[in-house]
This record gives sequence, structure tokens and C-alpha cells, in this order.
Amino acid sequence: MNKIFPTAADALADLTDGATVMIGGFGLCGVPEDLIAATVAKGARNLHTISNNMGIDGVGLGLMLEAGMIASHIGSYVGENKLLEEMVIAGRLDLTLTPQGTLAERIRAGGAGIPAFFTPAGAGTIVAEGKEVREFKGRSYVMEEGLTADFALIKAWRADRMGNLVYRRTARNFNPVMATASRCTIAEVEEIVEPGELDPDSIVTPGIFVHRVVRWTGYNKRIERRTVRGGGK
Amino acid sequence: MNKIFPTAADALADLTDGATVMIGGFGLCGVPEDLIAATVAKGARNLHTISNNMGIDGVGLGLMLEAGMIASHIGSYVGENKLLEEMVIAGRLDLTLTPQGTLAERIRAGGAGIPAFFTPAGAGTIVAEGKEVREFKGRSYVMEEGLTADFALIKAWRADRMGNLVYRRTARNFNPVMATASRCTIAEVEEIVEPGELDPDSIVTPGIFVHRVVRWTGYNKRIERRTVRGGGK
Amino acid sequence: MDAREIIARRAARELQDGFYVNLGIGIPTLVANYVPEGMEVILQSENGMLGVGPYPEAGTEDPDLINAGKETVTEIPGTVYFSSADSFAMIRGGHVNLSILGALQVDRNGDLANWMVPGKMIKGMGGAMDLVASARRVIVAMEHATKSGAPKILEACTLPLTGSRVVDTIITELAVIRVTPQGLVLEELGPDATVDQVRQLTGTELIVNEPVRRMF
Amino acid sequence: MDAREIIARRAARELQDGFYVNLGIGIPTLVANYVPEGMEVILQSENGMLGVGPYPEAGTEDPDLINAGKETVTEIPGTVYFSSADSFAMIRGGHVNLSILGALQVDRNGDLANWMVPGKMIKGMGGAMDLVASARRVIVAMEHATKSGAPKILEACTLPLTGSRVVDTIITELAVIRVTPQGLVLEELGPDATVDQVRQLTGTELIVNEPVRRMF
Repeated sequence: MNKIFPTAADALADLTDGATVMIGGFGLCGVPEDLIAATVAKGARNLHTISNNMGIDGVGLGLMLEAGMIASHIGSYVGENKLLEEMVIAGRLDLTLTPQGTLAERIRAGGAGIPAFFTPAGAGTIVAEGKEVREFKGRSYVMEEGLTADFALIKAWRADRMGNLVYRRTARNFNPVMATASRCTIAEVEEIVEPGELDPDSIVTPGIFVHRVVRWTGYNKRIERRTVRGGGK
Repeated sequence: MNKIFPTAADALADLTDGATVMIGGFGLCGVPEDLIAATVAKGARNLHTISNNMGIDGVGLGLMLEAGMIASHIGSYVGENKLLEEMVIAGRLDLTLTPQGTLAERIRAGGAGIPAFFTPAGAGTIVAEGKEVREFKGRSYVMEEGLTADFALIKAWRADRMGNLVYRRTARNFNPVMATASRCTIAEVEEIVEPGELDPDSIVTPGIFVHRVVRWTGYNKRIERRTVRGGGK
Repeated sequence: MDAREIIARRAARELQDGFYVNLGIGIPTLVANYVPEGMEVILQSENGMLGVGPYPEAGTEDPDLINAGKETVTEIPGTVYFSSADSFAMIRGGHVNLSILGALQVDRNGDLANWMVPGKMIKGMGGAMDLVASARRVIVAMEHATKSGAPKILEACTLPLTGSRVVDTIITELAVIRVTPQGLVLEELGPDATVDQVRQLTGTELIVNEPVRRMF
Repeated sequence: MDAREIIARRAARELQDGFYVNLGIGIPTLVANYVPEGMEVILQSENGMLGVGPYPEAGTEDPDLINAGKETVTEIPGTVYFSSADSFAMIRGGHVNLSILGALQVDRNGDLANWMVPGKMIKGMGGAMDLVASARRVIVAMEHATKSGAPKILEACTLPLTGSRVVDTIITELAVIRVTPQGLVLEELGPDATVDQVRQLTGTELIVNEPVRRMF
């Protein structure tokens, strides 16, 4: 069992137009940069993306947006990307905003074989419009459905050839849950180790969820808001 | 912040008759032995237990059963305990059997603020009787509700005084999910370390879920079915 | 070969390299002994383990390392441990390629009964209902009939169901039977079995396209 | 003290030893600067971190270590990292004692609007809807009125809601106001505020039991 692919482009060879693609990351942290770059280079069209954010102008998912590859997007916060708004207003991109916890749980449900669940988030707001709302013990909950994808492009820290993954600090974010919810999960990792080197009690994503692994080529990790002690930014 | 209690008895001081109590473990593996012993010694009555199994005669949860403390039980497999059957037939104990994955997910949902979800397990069986069954994409799913408890008695490997926990091998089982679903989670652990000694990327149960920690006094861990290479038992 | 060995050996042929497989208690557990040389199959145990290894050497048993049958086992390089909730999320989400389990009864619709006999001791379903409802493929590996010769493959299960329309294939010492929308198709015969014998020990109609090939 | 400092300082008085707290972006983030000496408060950041430390020393910033405001932060002894799903399970499950966040509008029912202004740039609600629907206690920490002096505390929110009947307490530079079934109760006045001034800058009736005590 060897899930390691030589390059991001190889791992994405069967990504076709119209695919639904989850992309890990929170802001610019824990984003699979090489896989995004390779997707842009490949030029797939009409993609349906699911990702918490939309990168920023010129970085992360912003690159896919600028390449005109995205037909629809589900996310929770897109405030850093001006182009997105123009495209939404022009009717060129179908945007669905969903509470961040609901997004995470819909993906978790998709990966866990749960077609729908109830959450209090968004009850009594426009998020609940058109959805079933039900009371449990006197509180209102919104029914939300599981999300799955054709591909999940995720970022991890270390992997073995069986696809077992661990993550580093807050770069974990949406990556492990997206890994579980796609037909083909591709992990971009900083280091590849031998099976058995990762502590079996500490592996976050078991290899069963991971179909392909590529080694990150060492792009610069970007910091979106540099804040330091003493009030500096 | 110091969640360490001197003894299991101290940690259980406010366990009252009629409480709902989750108890971790799968078979005799990863069972909080000291906490069970202290509960038996305390002599609380009319408890509502939630645990995958019911121990075996004379061991684990079997001790609480034999002490006549249990009024009702929710679990998935009780085949190792003869007394339980007699009590159920005699109407002295109300037993609810539920699929193991549904049990785990109901507890997870309870801890995650999800009042109900849909699962395919048990559709078309007696498990679905009296429950809402709904089709999603042509398949039948049963609606199951989240479970919470007043107390969760769990077993972990290592803890720090903030209640962060890691587990050892398959002794993890139901323990981390029960930790999330109770008003008062008490963890019995083999080792206590300083905050910062547990790898922040590898902690399985964040301290926010754990209210009390007690040090395991070194009961003998029991093996239910000893199997060895060469066919020996 | 005794019946159990025939069943386990034949069931092992359903494995493929790289498969993630959950094996039930009893005959299904034996399937692990017949994984073909050079094939990598990862065993999932629903109590929270991916990568179940063989039984330990005597004296090295670890009470914290058991399979879903509560037997002491070992880990392999690449083993992962996780919680029961994560384990069943994995199962329910369809990530396990194949689930092989025993049965008391199977019927022509693929209904399966393997957890409860009314009037007998209360045991519980454990993880069986989750496994059959969710694995990508469900194989029943069992002896063809009861010890007294009564059929276990029926027109309709009479025992409480574990799952409805969940079984893909039935493997016994006498036959390989596939569940299809048209009914049960006899696909293979056991080493010494005849079509008549299989028909006699089966409680529902079988679709037979002669000649039926042998298992081995 | 400027308005932001008054608000953050007063909000910090709502903290208790051992609390797990989620702080929103802006003024709520400043609350961390006023945790009383000797009190241990653990900060949860919804991107997947429990135990947020101060900003890093210049030169030690780690791109893999940010808070929900996407600012570089540090860890403390006992920090834990987890996924977004686990983070919101923690939030939704009511395990966070207190959530302090900003608002555009709050009304007498405790309805909160803080994510969208029709006609302005599309941003999204991020985790705010989950936080307000689920934390055990929700405090709004905001300036009492808009820069042009228009009330933000209203009879009924006019902007799209983040949550309905979710706010427990409103803390501004002028007042501490509790949301009760009877309406909004003025509980404290800011350092230089008067009841009349607060009434003038509030768009709905306030219940006032004189004398109203001072914040500090």
C-alpha cells in the first residue's frame, strides 16, 4: 500500500470539470497550496467548492476564483475577497453562506454517513429559511444535511505511505473532517515518514480516509495578520 | 486550575440516587475500575447507566448490577452477564439495547449539542419501531436523539491537572465521547503529568470536558479473552 | 478441509489489495488466516482500531489491546486507534470496503438476522446493525444449514432482523450465493457439493445457471 | 480610559476562575488584557484551539498558529489543538462558559445582529451564529451607539439576525444592561454616564431602578 504520488499534478489527473471539491484551511492557515496551484494550472472549470474561506485576493483559494474555475461555493466567511463579491453580484458565482460550525458539522456528517442532523445555529435567522425547523425540549433547531465531495484537497503535517496523517497546531482546522467526506482525498504534507513512526494513539486522520499523498514543495506559508507582543502588527 | 481529586470517593461525593451515569469501556477494556468500585462502596441507588456493555459477572459494571444499584441501562451488548437477564425478566431493570454505532453517535451528539440525527443503522428492524424513519436519496434512516448524563465515569491513560487526557490503544473506546456528554466528567487515569507535557497536537480529550481527575490505584487490568499465537486461548 | 475452513478460504478470495475490512466474530475472524501472500488488507475492529495484527505471543498480551471479539491482538506498523464514535463514523460513512459477518438467517431479499433468538438469552446487537447498514459490501460467511439440517437461507427471515436488504453475497461450505433483484443466484459450489444438495438445504428458490463452477 | 478600554475592563469582570471563554474580534479580544491577576481563564478560539496565549514576540510568529481573527498567537502550557468540527462540537454542546462578542444591533428580546448589512460587502457569519446559539452565556461588548450617535440597542433589530433571543448582557462604555423577560434592565452606569444620556442613546425602553450603581 503506497498512496504517495510524485506530484500534485499527478494526484489531480482525474479531477474533471464540474467536480465538487472541498479545500481545507482557515484563512491562509493549513491551506493545501501546491494542490490549489496544480488545480489552477490544470484549468478545470465549473468547480463547486466547499471551503470555510475564499482565500484573499491573489492567495489560496483566491487563485482559483481569479482563474474563473469556480461555479459555486459553500463557506462561512469570504470577507477578505473583493472579487468574489463582484462575481456574486454579476451572477457568475453561486455563493451559499452557512454558519462555520454548521459547515464543519455538515462535512463531518457527510463523512460519517449521517444524512441530516439538527443544530441550534441559525434558528430564527435567514439561515433557517426554507429549512425544516423543529423544537426539542422547547428550543428551536434547524435541520441541516450532510455534505460530501468528489475530491478533498487537504493540508497535513506528516504522513506515512498508508495515508495516516497528523497536523500541526491550528493548521488542522477543516482538514481532518474534509478528509472523511470525499470520494478522493488528496493530502499535501510537509514530511513523509515510515508506517509505525507516527504514534498510533496520536494519528488524527487514519489512512482509510486518505487516497493520495503528495509532498509539499515548500511554498512560503503566508501570515494573514501578523500580530506581535507590544501591540505591533 | 487543579482538577485532581485525592480519591475516587471524593470525586463521587455528590453522586446522588437517581443520577444518569455514563461509564466508559468496551468489555473489560478501558473501564474505570476504581470509580466503579467507589460507586458501589458509596451505595447510590436507582442509577440510570449508559455503557456499551454490562461487565461480566463479578467484574466491571457487573459489580454495580450485583449491588442492585441500576434501575435502567442503555447499551449495545450485554451477552456476558447472566444476572442482567434475570433482572430484566423479573422487571427489576429496564434495558434498552441500541446498535453500538448509534449508541456512540447518540453520546457524541449529546456532547456536541445536536438533539437528533439520522442513521441507517436499524432501519427496517425492531430498533426503528416507534421512531421517525425518513428517506434521504432513496434510503431509509432512523432518527435518533442525543444522550447526555449527570456523570461520566471514564478511564484514560495520562492527564494533566487541567483535565487534558490521552488514552492507550483500544482502551480509548467510548471514553472520549462520554467525556463530552456529561455535566460532571470524572476521569480515572494511570499517570498525572504537568500541563505542557502532553503534546498539544495529540491530546484526545481537551480539559474543557473534564471536571475531575483521580489517579487509578492500580487494580489489576483484566483480560476477558486471552488469545495467543499458535491457537492458544 | 472442514466446513469452517472452506468458508473462510473462499471468503478470503473476496479480498483485494488495499482493502479495509471488518471481520465479525467466529468464522469471519478466520478469514484473516487466508489473505493471499503479498496482498495488503487492513483489518478494522469496531472497538476503535485500524490495522489489527495477529494474536500476541504468549506472555505479551496487553489488556488495553483487544479486538471487537474482546480477544487480545497486536498492532502492525501503521495501526491507528480511535474512539468508538470515530470508529462507527468510519463504518457508517461507507469507508470500510467489506464487512464479513456470520448469520443465523439470510433471506432472498438480502435481509439478515444474526443478533437475537426470542426466548433465548438477551445479548444485544453490538455493532452488527451499523456494519450491515453501512459497509460498501456485506458478505455473510456461515455454515449452510443448522446442526440439525434446517435451512438458514430462507424465503423470509423469521428471527428479528439485523438489517433489511443489506447482504450482497452468502458464502457457505456448500455454495456461493449472490443476492440479486431477481432472487438468489447460485454462483459456485463447494468442493463436494451438488446443486441438489444445496437446493435441499436452502429454504427458498435458487436461480441456477448450469454448469455451476466450483469454488476452488 | 477610552470607550474601548471601559468596555473591555468591565467585560473582564464577568470572568470567573476556571472559565473557558470565547472572545470575538475587536473589543472582545481586548478583554484578555484585563483578566484579574491570579485568575485562570482559558481562551477558546473556534478555529481549533483551547488555551490561546498572548501575541508572539516579533520574529517568532508561526503561520500555523493563529486565532479565529487570523492573528498570530502563542500557546500556553496545556494548550490543545483540534479540528473545526471538534471545536464547534465543543461550542454547540455548551461547554464554553462564556462568549463575548461585538454587535451591530441588539434588541429588547436579546436578538443580535452582527454579521450583515444589506447593500454592503458580503462577508459571511463565520462562527458567530454557532457561538450565540450555544454558549452558556452570551455577552455583547460594544460601543453604545454608532459613530453618528444612532442607537444600536433597539426595540427590534432591523438588520438580519445572527441569533434570536440569545444575548444575556450588553456591556457598553455607558452602561451594563441585562436582558430579562420583562425587558432591558439598566444595571450599571459607565464612569461618566448619566441615566438620561443612556436613555437618549438607546432605541428602546430601559427599566431603571434608581440609584443605578457605577461600573467601577
